[in-house]
Amino acid sequence: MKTQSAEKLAIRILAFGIAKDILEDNVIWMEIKPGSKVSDLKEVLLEEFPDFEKLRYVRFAINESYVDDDHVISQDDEIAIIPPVSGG
Amino acid sequence: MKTQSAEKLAIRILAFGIAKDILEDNVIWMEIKPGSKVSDLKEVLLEEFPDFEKLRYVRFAINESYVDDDHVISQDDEIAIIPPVSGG
Amino acid sequence: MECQIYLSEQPLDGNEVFRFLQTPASGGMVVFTGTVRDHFENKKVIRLEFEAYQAMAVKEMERLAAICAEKWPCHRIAIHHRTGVLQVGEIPVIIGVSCTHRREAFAACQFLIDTLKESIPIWKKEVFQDGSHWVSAHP
Amino acid sequence: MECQIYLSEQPLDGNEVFRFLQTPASGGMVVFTGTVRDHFENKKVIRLEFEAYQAMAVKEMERLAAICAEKWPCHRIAIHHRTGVLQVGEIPVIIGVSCTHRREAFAACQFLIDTLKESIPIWKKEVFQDGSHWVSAHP
Repeated sequence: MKTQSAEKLAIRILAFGIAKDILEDNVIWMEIKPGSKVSDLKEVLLEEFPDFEKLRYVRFAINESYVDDDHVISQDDEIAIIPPVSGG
Repeated sequence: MKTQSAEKLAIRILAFGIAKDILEDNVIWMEIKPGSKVSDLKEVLLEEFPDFEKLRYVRFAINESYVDDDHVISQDDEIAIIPPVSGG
Repeated sequence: MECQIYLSEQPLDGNEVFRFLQTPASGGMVVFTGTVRDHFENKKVIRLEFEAYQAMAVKEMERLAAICAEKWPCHRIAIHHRTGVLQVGEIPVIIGVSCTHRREAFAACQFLIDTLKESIPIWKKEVFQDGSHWVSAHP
Repeated sequence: MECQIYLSEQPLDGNEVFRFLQTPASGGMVVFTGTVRDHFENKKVIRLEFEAYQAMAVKEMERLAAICAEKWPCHRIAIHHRTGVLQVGEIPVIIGVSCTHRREAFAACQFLIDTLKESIPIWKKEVFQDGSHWVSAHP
């Protein structure tokens, strides 16, 4: 019999700008259920780190491209939290 | 008894661009009646050099500023014909 | 359309942008240069710190140039952005476009800088005498 | 507002415009550069000849800069224009504006070049292989 945790994916999330300040690190590890969408990840993140609620928006990038909420996350994806950008 | 010509002002007119080509010189002299306006000068010029009719417009400058048709010309004015400009 | 994308800690070179943009067919070139201002809402700015998601930012800048070239007939597009610590008067960004006609070049250049500020994963922290903040992070 | 007006047969220097425009308060600088194109309505251009009513053109450029600074809060305005014979690829005009914000700088720069082309007493003759014409003279 498999344990609950064995069914989870360990994913690595990059953080930049104010997201790095909120997470107090430029990379964090999280466990998600296989088949989880970006929207699921966002929900968990907002729950654990309510400071994200204060931002203008929180977007996600997977493999260096913006993704929508319904994108399904894979183990090997490079996932990044994109807080409001301010280049230029 | 004064002659008609003694009552006239001899004025010097600068020409640039296509106006220079039409007049075949970069400066011409004309005689105008005292009290003549820019509109009077324009009329005489168009009569003598009908090629000016073909231009998009003909403006005049006096003492290095654009003037309207009702501007009265003085003997000492620096008068210039300004054909359609095309700087830049 | 050819494009030149730079994202690095090295100082930007307006001359290089200019030389890159010139083609014999290009009647109009428009170059926007951003500089670090000495104040923000009446507060004195000490310095700016730029951070980028390097690989994604470069990809997004290339994508932005391609979108721009679909909207306007651009001959060349340069997008140069700097990262790291910048002092007042230094140049974080130079964007240049060359087109046959000037109107297209103005429109394209303005589109590039407006969209860059909305979509490229680069973040800027303004440092004041009494603190700092990530620009535009909050509503 | 400070302005820098040049009208001469000497080649124009984009670097000088750029250096002039920079102030610590100016977050945005927009520079328009015109170049002599190699074609006009499918005809090959050999060279351009620019003629100016020198004294009046300088006066009008100064007036134009003043009008622009009334419309937008400009820190610096540069209007550099060349006269004489120019080959393809050479630069007849550079116009630059620095402002606190980029939107104003774009609008002001576009106004300056648009109005310069309508009102400054400078004339350009395009020389083709089989003739020449004064640009925009006829309807």
